[in-house]
Order: sequence, then structure tokens, then C-alpha cells
Amino acid sequence: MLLSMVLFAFAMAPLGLLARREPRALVGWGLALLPFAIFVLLCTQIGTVVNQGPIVETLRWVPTMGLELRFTLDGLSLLFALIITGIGTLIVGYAGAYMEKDIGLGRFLVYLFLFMGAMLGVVLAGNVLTMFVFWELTSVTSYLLIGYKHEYPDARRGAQHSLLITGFGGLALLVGLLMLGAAAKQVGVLAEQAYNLDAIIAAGRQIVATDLYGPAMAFVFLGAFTKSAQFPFHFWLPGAMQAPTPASAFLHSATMVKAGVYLLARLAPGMGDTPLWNYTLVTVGGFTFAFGAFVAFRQYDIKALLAYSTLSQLGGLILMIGLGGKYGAEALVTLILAHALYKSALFMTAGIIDHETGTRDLNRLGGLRKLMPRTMVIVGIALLSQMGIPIMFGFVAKEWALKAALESDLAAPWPLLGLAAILIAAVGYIIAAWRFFKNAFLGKPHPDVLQHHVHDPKVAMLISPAVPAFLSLLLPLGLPWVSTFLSPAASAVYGHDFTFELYLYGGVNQALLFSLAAIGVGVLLATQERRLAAHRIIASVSGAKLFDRLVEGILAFATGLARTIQSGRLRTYILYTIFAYFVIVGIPFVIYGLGDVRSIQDNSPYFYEVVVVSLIPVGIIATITARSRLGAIIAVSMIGAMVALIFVLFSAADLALTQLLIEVLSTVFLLFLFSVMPSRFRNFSPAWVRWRDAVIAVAFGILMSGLVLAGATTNLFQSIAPYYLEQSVPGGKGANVVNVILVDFRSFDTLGEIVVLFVALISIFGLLRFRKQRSDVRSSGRERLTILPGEAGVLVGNGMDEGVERAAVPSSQKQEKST
Amino acid sequence: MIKATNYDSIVLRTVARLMMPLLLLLSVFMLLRGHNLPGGGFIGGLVASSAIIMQMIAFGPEYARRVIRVNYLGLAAVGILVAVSASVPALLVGLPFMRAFWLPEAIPGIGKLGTPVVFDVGVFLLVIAVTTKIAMLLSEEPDLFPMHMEQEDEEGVTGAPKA
Amino acid sequence: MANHLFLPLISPMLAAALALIFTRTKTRNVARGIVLTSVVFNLAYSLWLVWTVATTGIQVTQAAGWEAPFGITLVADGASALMLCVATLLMLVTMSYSFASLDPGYENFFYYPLLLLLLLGVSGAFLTGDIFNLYVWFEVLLLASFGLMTLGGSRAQLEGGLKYVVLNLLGSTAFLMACGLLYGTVGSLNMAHVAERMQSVNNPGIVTVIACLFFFAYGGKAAILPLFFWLPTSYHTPPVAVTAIFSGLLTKVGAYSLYRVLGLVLQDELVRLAPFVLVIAGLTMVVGVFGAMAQMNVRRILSFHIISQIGYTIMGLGLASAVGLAAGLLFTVHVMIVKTALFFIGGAAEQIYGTGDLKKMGGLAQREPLLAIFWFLGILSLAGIPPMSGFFGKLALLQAGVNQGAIGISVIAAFTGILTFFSMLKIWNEVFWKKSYGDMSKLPRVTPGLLLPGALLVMISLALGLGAGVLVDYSQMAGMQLFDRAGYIASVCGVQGCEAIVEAALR
Amino acid sequence: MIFLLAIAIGSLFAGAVYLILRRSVAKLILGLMLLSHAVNLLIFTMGDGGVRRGALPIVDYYTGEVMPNTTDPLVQALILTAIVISFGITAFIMALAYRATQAMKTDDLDDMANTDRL
Repeated sequence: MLLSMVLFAFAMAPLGLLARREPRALVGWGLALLPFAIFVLLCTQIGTVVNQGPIVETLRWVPTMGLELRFTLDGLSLLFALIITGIGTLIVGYAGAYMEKDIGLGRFLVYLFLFMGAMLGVVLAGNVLTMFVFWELTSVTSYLLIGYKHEYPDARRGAQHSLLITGFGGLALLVGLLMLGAAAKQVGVLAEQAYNLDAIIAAGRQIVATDLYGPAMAFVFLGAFTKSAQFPFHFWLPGAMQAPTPASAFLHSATMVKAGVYLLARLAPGMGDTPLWNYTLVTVGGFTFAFGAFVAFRQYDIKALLAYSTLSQLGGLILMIGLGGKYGAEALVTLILAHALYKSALFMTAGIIDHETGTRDLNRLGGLRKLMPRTMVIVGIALLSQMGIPIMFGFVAKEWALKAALESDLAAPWPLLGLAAILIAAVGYIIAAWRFFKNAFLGKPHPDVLQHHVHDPKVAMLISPAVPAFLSLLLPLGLPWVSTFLSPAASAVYGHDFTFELYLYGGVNQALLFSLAAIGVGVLLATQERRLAAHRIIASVSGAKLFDRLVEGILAFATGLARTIQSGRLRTYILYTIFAYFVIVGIPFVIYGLGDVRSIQDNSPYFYEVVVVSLIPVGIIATITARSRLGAIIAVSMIGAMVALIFVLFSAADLALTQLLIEVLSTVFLLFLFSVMPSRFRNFSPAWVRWRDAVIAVAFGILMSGLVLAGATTNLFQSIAPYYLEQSVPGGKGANVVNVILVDFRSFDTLGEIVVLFVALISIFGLLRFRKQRSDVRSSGRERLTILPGEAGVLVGNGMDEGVERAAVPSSQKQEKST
Repeated sequence: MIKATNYDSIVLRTVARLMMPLLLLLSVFMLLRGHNLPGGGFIGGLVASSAIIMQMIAFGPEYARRVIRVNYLGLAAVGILVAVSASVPALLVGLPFMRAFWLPEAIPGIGKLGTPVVFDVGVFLLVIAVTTKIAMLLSEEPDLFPMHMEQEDEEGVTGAPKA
Repeated sequence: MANHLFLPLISPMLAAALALIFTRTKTRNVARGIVLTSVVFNLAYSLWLVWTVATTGIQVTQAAGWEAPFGITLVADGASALMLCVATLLMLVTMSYSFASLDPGYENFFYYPLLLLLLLGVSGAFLTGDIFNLYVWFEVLLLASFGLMTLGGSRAQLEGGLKYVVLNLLGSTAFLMACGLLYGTVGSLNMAHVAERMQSVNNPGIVTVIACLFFFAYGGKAAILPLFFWLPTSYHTPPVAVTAIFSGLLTKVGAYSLYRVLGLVLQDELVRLAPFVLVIAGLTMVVGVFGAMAQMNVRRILSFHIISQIGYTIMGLGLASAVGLAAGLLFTVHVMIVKTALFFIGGAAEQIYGTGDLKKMGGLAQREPLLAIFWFLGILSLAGIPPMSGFFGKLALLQAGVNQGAIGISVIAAFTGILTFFSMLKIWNEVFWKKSYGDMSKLPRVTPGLLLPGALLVMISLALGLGAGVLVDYSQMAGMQLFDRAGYIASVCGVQGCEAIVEAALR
Repeated sequence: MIFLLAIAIGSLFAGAVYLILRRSVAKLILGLMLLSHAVNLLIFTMGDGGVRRGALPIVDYYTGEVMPNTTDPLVQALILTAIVISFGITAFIMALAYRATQAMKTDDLDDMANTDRL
């Protein structure tokens, strides 16, 4: 069932294309039934999960890698899955109305459905690799959503930032998860199960004790923090506001950014409760919590304001995981639910304001109180919940957060830090909320606003934010029921089954007092909202700009590197190659291979052998120093002849003959070739280059001499050569063993060899005869052949059948008649 | 009209003319004796193509083209086909590719005949075709072989597009 | 004796010779038919071979019927069968792309026979069990690639081709020296025999140097760090189809040879050199991807990525274990398919704009949505995003790396992925998402012939990802075979080993 | 003897390296030719029993009897193959060098650095 649920979520993606048709608002709500169906299905499972525990399903995928499509539905998954599909339903309907005039809605919904499937996969996954599979898909689909308006550079930039940061985190996460799996294997978990979440959690305490725990967690944290936009990876989230509002509301408030939180919550019972875990999470989460809240109220763009408050909230959630304990778990799940409700409502209403007024700039709004009263109510409720004003669900959540900090059993300063972060954030939220509300709805309408015909939107659009907003108001009425629903989720985070009771008023206690104090301070400061916002308390270093600079730096480095190493000069490349040869072959030779060279017994050569062999260096010097091409050719032929003579001297008749004949042919070819070259060689290189090259050449020569000595005198084993001598006549029916080897013993080599010649022939034929006249721009890029004067007559595009290969040959003399 | 090139060397031409049949004969001889004495398909082929290339140098490529009317590309393909055809029969009767078959009795003057000899003939043909054709291709390039080009210049043919 | 192993070599050899004879205007279709028949036959055969190897084990035969260490052995194990299969598939797709994209002039100058001969060389290299024979097939494929690289004769091709040819020739020379030195010291050329003899040489010495020489030679072919310069200088110059098939096959043959010769034959030396190999792998990954980031041309970006991805393949080698080789093999197979696909799709975009310069392209997402979809899926696969095949290649490598404690290289490999993604997104942004500066309506539309080859390969990549279980199991089997010297020796020379045969023959 | 040959081979390698590091296309080709000689000789020294003034590797046609001290035929066959292959490649490089020189109107390799320009 779980598997089919995820598959269904992916399968509905193509249906999104239906939304290309009018009326889009209606089609949108029609399509919203698809996620709603999943939502309903999930609801039917609540009872089972609450009463009977998790549901597990497994499908084999790549069992040898420990990658199974394993899905688990427990309290925590259920909470997330319901949020995803529930808010998803509202978002799809909302998108239909919001993007009524946009032909691309179909594409948008395809991405959205794909994202939904991926997100469901993440929260239902019962195997860390399965989870990673879907995790990456959320990154990719969100990239497509953020870049939806890809004609705009900002959208591309935002999308790219988001993908690079979350993708980077994803890869870190993969390494971390693989390390977890490796650690699990170390402590005795079966290989096929090493990546199953329940197995990892069960072996948690032993894994914590391994060496891999620290690095694994470091990488997992990187993954979670990037995904959940924790400081200092937070900046992609405001950038992601380039996405159409429905996507922002869904991805960047309710779902994707919570994946990091979800992951940590999932791992908490096994991996949590260690100093590394708690202190890292409290520090990062707490800082982001406070930082986000304070940056939030300085924003003018409503979506940016909401984005910063979102990342602040995410910090809060991570702080709760860091604080740990029962209360931490309880506060976490409560906050998740509360945040999902009010933040999606706020984003959607922000979209409505944008949609109706044409702007999201708080300085260009105002007085919407009369024009959009219903919207104002929704925003008001959602903001009250965010601020944590009593009787709202957000209040309950904040209460529990305070409790988690107060009751935490961490060592001394940490709970206090957590508490401070919560209070700072609470104050910040109040200022931000007030700022939003006042500037948008109160006061006099901005002239820009009046120009538009501004009014409340259609019900089709308004219903979507209304539902979660009113739920924030109504849920406190059913707290016992909510508690039953949340208890399994909290148990999953805590690691042991327990139940808890949420309440609105638990008597006057520390938490309540702190809460009220924060509200008081917040209200006081809120009156000073304008001055605070203008005040540069927190120099807002733009993370996005820093990141851009980093990327530019990397690019500049890459370009410099490419320019330096890829110079285009062949001799530089050859130098690299020779350098590599010295490193790869030379160094091992000096270390290992040199050993026996000094002890070689050598027989003394005859006089004529000395003459023949020493003519080779003479020839080389003649070649190098030759001033004319003819001299060089003669010198090289002489070397070739000496090589042939060496073959003669040492009883290799066939070789000598072949070498001699090949040498003759090569010389003829060289004579042809050199007729295009200048008849005298020029000295291109300055003297120091020549000396440098000479030194390199001599060093290379010495290395090779050594290699020859070492190789020729090391015979580790008996050669197989005598076999050929013995078998030549009985098996090969020939007395010339070399030839028998060529045509019988190793005739397969010879076959390849004649193919080489054959290929050489047709390659040379094509090279010399085929010249594109009309440059093949379409296939070979921008290269256009310049026809040289001498080439004008060279015929193009004819094969051998035309016979006329060159204009210079009269057509009557076709020689290339095919056989 | 093909004329002799103007780097006249009577000696070279005479030698080339005389040597041609001798060298071709020698090449076949080299091919056939190769199984028992130094020689073989490669060496035979190289000797034959040296003979042809010598003609080419002596009389110019057009002359060589006209006198020895061979489609070298086709000949090269035939060489491959001959070499492979000598190797396939074994495969057809379920023996490994290139497994040798021999006639039971030696043929006087030539020696034993078998598929390796046929294979060697394929090598021989291919080597002739490849080396000669490459030499011809190079020699026919307008920029190469400058003496030959000067000749064409006299006739006013160079550079005139025909096709 | 599995004599059928010769078929994939005879078929392109005969077909190339026949096609050469039939390449004339009148019989052009005959020539095409011959060429296609040969490749289709090879594909069918290699699929069957993969199946046979998976079910019945390593296939062995002896050329000319001479027994193992003396004659030339042909061996098909899991790795070679799989590589053969993928190479043939890519060749078939490339041919169909060539039919759609190339000027007929190429055909008159034996473009298709050259492709066939390239396939012949590649197949020979995959199947041979003899080191010198491997050299011969290497030369066949190299020379065919030289011909293809320069066919067309544009200035860029000649210039790039010259560097390509010379630097590759240096590698071949090293290969030949290594063969000679190996024969001089070990006295045999048969891989199984050498492997068997090497088992009793366990101290570093001249053999280590020879292993390094092989590493240098094959590394040059595979384009590892200090030896890759021939690749980016030349790969963007020939027609797209040629670049695509080069990217799919050439460096991979070098990598395969590394796996075969170092992973199997000189295994002890590989274990000794492993840390060094891993360093090179990491550097190759990083430098390759940095090179890609600097480029502003579709094919040049993709070319540098080839280098980066070779780093991953070398990482599999450097892990020096059956699992590592299996993972590297899996990754290599994936990258062969996807890389070729991306060249096809990028090439189609290039054909539309008449240039591969990113600055002059744009707006293709609206105009050619199908092209955009397949390109995007392709880069997802290249970047290793599930469920594309790339994910499994990378996962296998990282898993092997982490499990073996090679954390450093694993982390580098992981983070190179994001840089890969970044530079591929550059193409995506510039070609597909960015607004077009010019008037798009005058540009040609993409034809099915240009779109389908790439799309097919991307779909294969997706299918390999969704059905990864089978492929992963197969690659692990292949990795085991690659690393299992005893099994290989037994398959080639029998359970007694090659040395016993030699002793019996020489008494 | 092996010392002498080793020096000759080393000097061939040195000369080849020096020549291929020049900027002239012509010298590059000369260098590559020397390189192939060097490798062929290197393999030649690797024969069974080293470099010997032994008997030719030709056995008795009728009895198949092997002369004592016969040189290694296998290494000769390998070199023969290598010579022919390197001939094919050298011929190709010559054609390519010619075409490149002709198209670029220069024989200076440093002027052929356009394909890497960023």
C-alpha cells in the first residue's frame, strides 16, 4: 500500500498536463483530488499506526547494495505524510486559481506532483538509501519549480543556488549514510540490512561507539543543514522565493525544507544523545532560530520575510532535536504541525496579496483592511499562531518548546542557550508579524494599490489558506485528540513508546511566564518596528552574494587552470607526458628496478658490431644537427639501415629484410613529405629551450638504457619460445619459424596487423582526398575550411566510383575502377 | 598527355624498367619460400611494391597508374578477404578460427600448400595494395612531389577545377 | 572451446572489406546494408554472449587451435562480454545518428567501414587474452580513430588530430615497450600464463616497473591526469557522431585494459600501487571537472567531463578489490551510455544553432521540449541522481570506497558530483532555459533522426537504473571474475594451470 | 654487448625525445621514426637468451631438428608485427602532417594551438 501510494504520487504527474486546459481554477481543484485521495488513504491508517505500531513494506531493488524499496509508516512518517498530502491538496487547488492565466500551469503541476511523490518517498522510506533516492529527487524537482520562470536570470540563479547547496548536502549525506551503513556492518548487522533504518537505530548505541560515527554524523549534518537551510547554508531559501508562490508555500514552508529535520528526527533515537549530536544541533539550530527571526523583520518583501522566519523555525525544530528528551520530542512534533499550518497559510495569503495588488513590497502596500477583509482575517489568525499568542495552536507549540529547554538534561550552558534562542525568536516573530500586518493591512492604501482594482480573491483561491489558518485556531479545541495523534510521532523521535497530553493552560509555570514575558517584550519592541528595521543591528551579510563570489572564484580558478595546463602547444603536452613518464615509470624504476644492473655479466662485442652500433648515436647527432631536410633524411635512413644491420648481425634475417624494405619506403615517403617543408630547418626555439630539452632527452635516454639493461638481464621464468622451434615443422609444416609464427602460431596477430595496414590505407585516402568544400557547419561546429590556392582543384565528395579523384587527372584516365 | 617527368634520369628509368619484372618475380618467390626460408607475405609484398614505386618515381605517378591498372583499394579489400577466407573453413567444421589445413603432399618447387599459405597470399596482396596506394596518394598531392607539379604547370593544368 | 568468440571479429572485418568494395553511388545501399547487418549481428551476438557468460561462465577459445600459453587466447568473461555488448550498442546507435546527421561525402570516403574497423579493434581488445594481441587490436582501433578524427579535413580537425595522433602514439609506444619488457622478464604473453607466473613473484622489482609502464600506457589511452591532453584538444573537432562514439569507446578501452592487465594479470602490483592510483584518480576527477567548468562550448564541456569520469573508473581500479572493480565496471558502462547520449543531444542542439558556443544559444526548452527533457534526464544521470543509472554507478563506487575505508577518495568522488552537476547546468541554463537572443523561428527543427539516438540511450540509462538489481548483480559477478586469478587461469589453461602445459610441452 | 646496445637504444630514445620536443613538424616525424626504431631494438634485446649471434631461427625442414643456440623466433615475429604497424602509423602521420602544414601554411607546431583556445 505504501509503495503504491508513492507510485501513485509519481503516476499522477503526467495528469498535471491536463491543467493546460481552461478553466484552470476548476481543473486545479479537480486535480487536487489526486493528493486528497492519498490523504484520505493515510487518514484511514491513523488508527492502525496509533494502536498497532508501524506498517512496513519491502520491495527488492538492488539487494546486493543493501538498497531496498523499503517503506515504513510510523507516527512520525504519518505526521509528515499527512502534512504533505493535506497541504499538497490545498496547494494544487490554490495553484489552479493562482496561475489561472498561465499556460505553463500544466508543466508546473507536473513538477509539483513529482515533488510530492519524492517527498512522500522521503518520509515513508524505511531504508536510508531509499530515503536518499527520494531526497535527491526533491532537490531536483524543487530546482525545476524554483526555475519555473526560467527566462528571468534571478529565477535561474535562485534555482541554481538551491540545487547546488542541497545537491552538495545530498552528496555529503550519501557519504554519511554509507558510513553509517559501514559502521552498522562493523557492529555485526547483516550486509543486506545494514542500510535499513530500523536496523541502524537498533544498533545505534554500538554504532555511536565506532570510529565512523563522528565523520558519518558530520556528513549527515551537512546534508540535513543544507536541506533545512541552516546557517550558514540558509541563503538559498530566500533565493528560492523566485518560485511561483504555490511552490514556495509548499516546498519552502511545509515540506522540502523539513526533510532535513525529518532526517535528524529519524536518526535521533539511534544516533542522538551524544555530545556531538546535542551540542552541534543546539548551536546551529539555536543560532539559526534567533538569527532568522531577527533578519526576518528587516525584510520588505513579504515572501522574503516569510522565508527568513521559515528558516528560523527550522532552526527551532533542529534545536528541539538537539535538546532531546521527551519534551524535546513532544515539542518537535507539535511545532512541526503548528508551523506547517500557519506558514502555508501565510505564504498562500502573501501570494494572494501579490496576485491582487501586483506587489509584495511592504512599502508599497497598506490599507488592505477594507479592500481585502477576508484575507486580513486569515493572515491575522495565522500570524497570531506564529507569534504564539495564547489559545492559538502556535502558543501550545511554543509552550512546549520552552518546556523542552527548561527540562532538558543537557549540561549547564546548553539549555540556557536554547532558551535564549527561543525567546529571541519569539520576540522577533512578534515584530515581524506586526510589521507584516501593519504595513499591509493598516494605514492608508498606498497609491500603487489604489490603481489596481483590489479585492478579495475568489473562494477557489481563498479556501486554501483559510483551511490551515482556521485549523491553527481550532486544533486547541481538540487537544486530546491531537495528542493521541502526535504521541506515536513523538515516540518515534524519542525512541520509546510513550503518550503525552497537550494542554492550553497548565497552571502558572516557568514556561508560561517566559512566554508571556516574550510576548510583552515583543509587543513593546513592535511599536518601534520602523526604527528597528532601519537599524543596522545585524549587518546582513548576504550569503547569496558570498556564495556567488565563491562560485565565481572557483570558475576563475578553473579557467586559469584550464588556460595554464591546456595551452594548445603539442610540445608542452609532450613535456607533460614525459614528465608523467618520469614520475610513473622512472621513480619506481629507480626504487625497485635498478637492483641487478651493476652485476650484469656481459660478453664482449666484435669490432664490426661496435662500429654498427656506434653509428647509431652518430646518425642521431647528424639528424638533430642537420640543417637541411635532405641531410636529416639521409641521417635517419642511415639509422634505419644500422638497425637492420643489427638484426642481420644477431640472426634475424626476416627482420632485417623487412626493416630494410620498410626503411626504403619510409624514406620515399619522407622525400615526398619534406618537399612541402622548408628545405632548411629553422631554429624556432631559443637556446635555453634547446638545452633544457636536451637535458630532458638525455635523462630519458639514460632511464631507457637502464630499463633495457634491467629488462634484458632479468629472466624470472623460462621463455615459451622453444616451443615454437620444436613445433615448427611437426605442427606448423614450415622451417622458417618466424614465418610459421606469423602465419600459424600467432596468425591472429598478423590478421590484426594487416587490418592496421588496411585502416591506414583508407584513413590516408580519406585524409588526402576528402576536403569539405561546403563546410559542414551543422555537424562540426563553426570551422569553415579555407580553400587554399593549391587546393582549388581538389575534388570533393566523390568516391572511387567517380574515378575523378583530382582535377589534375583527366577523366579519361580513371584508374580507380572497382574490382 | 602523360609525359615523362623532367628530372630525367636515364639510368633510373632503365634500371626501373629492367628491374620491374625481376622484382615482381622475386616478390612471388619471397612469398612462396617464406614458410621455410626468410621471406613471406610481408617481405614479398614489400618487394613488389618497391618495384612499382620505383616505376612511379622513374616515370611519374600517372605513368605508373596507366601501366599498372589496379584498383588498390579494392585489392586491399581482396587481401583482407583472402586472408579471412583462409581462416574461416576451420570455423565451419567446428575447429578454432585460423586453424591450419594442409594438403597431404608437397608440391614440387613450391612446398606444402595449406591455408597458412593462402593467408600469406592475402597478406602479400594487402601489403602491395597498401604501400603502393599510399605512395601514389602522396605522390599525387599537388604540393608534394614538386618536380611532377612543374611538369603540370607547363601544360597549364594545375589548379584547374575539372569536376 | 567457444569458437563463436571469433564471430564478432570476423563480422566487422568482412563487412568492412565488402563495404569498401561496394562503396559506389549505385551500390551505396548495399554497402550500408552490409555495414548495418554486421553491427546488428554483433549486437545480437554480444547480448547472447552476456547471457551465456552469466549462465555458464567464462568462454575461452584458442586462435588457430594452438594450446593456451603458446597460441593466442580469446576470453569472454563477465567484464569483456558486458563491455562488448555496450560498445556494439553504442556503435549501432552512432551509425543511425550518422545516417541522420552526416554529409554523404563522408560515406564516399569510407566513414562506415572506418566505424566498423573501430568496432573491430575495440571488440578485439575486449576479447583477447594475450597481451601482445591486445596491442595489435589497440592499434587497429587507434588508427581507425585517427582516420575518423581527421576525416573531413577541416583545419581544426587537422590541428587537433595531429596532437591526438602524436600523444596517442607515445602511449602506444609505451604499451609496446611494456609488452617487450614483460616478455623479456616473464617469458610469456598469454595473460593467464603471466598471471600464473606472477603469483610466485611477490617482491617489488622490475615487474613493478613494468606494471607502472602499463599503467602509463593504458592511463594515457584512458586519459588520466597528466596524460589527458590529447582529449580536450581534439574531441570537439570532428563531426558530433564521431565525438560521441569516441567518448563512448576509446578511453573506456584504456580503462578496460587497466582493469584486465593490472586488475587481473599484475594484481599484486596493483595492490602495491593502489594508493598511488587512488591519488591519480582523485586528481583526474577534480582537474577534469575544473576543466569542464572553464569551457563555454557544449562539446568541450562534455569532453572534459570524460576525463573527470575516467577518474571514477580509475578509482574503482585503485580500490584494488573485486567489489571495487565491479563498481568501476558498473560506472564505466553507465558513463559510456550516458556520455554518448549527451553528445548526441548536445550535437542535435549544435546542429540547430550551427554552433556549440553557449553564448550564441538559448531558448531551446520552449522550442524543443523533448530535447530538453532528455537532456535534463541525461545530466541527472551524469550527476548521479537516482533513479538514473548514474546513481548506481556512483553509489557502488562510494559504497566500495567507504566500506574499504578509502574515505578521502570517496568524499572527493562525491563532491566532484556537484561540480559536474554545476557545469552541466551551465549548458542547461544557457542552451535551454536562457532566452534566445536571436529569432528562433528561423532555426531548423530537430529531426527524429537527431533526437531518437540520444533519447534511446537516455531511456536505457533510466531502465538500467530502475532495473539496477540485475546489472549490479552482473557487474559484481564480473568484478569477481576480473579479480579472481585462479578462476581465470583455470578457464584458459585448465585446472592444472598453464605452467603444467608448458612443462609438458617442453619436457 | 648488451651494454653497447643499451647505450644505442638509450641514445635513440634521447634523440627521439629531443626531436619530438621541437616545434618543426618535420622534426616531429623524424623523432617518431627514431622512437619506433628504439622500441623495436628494445624488444629485440628481450629475446630468450638475450641478443645472440646464434643460428637463424630456421629449423631443419625434414627432421624439424633445432640447431643449438638458435635465436628467439617469437621476439622476431613480434618485432616484425611492430615494424609493420608502426609503418602504417608513420605513413598516416606523414599524410596528416602534410595536410596540417598545407592547411595552416606553417610547419611551426606552436602555430597550431587554436583548438584549445578558451
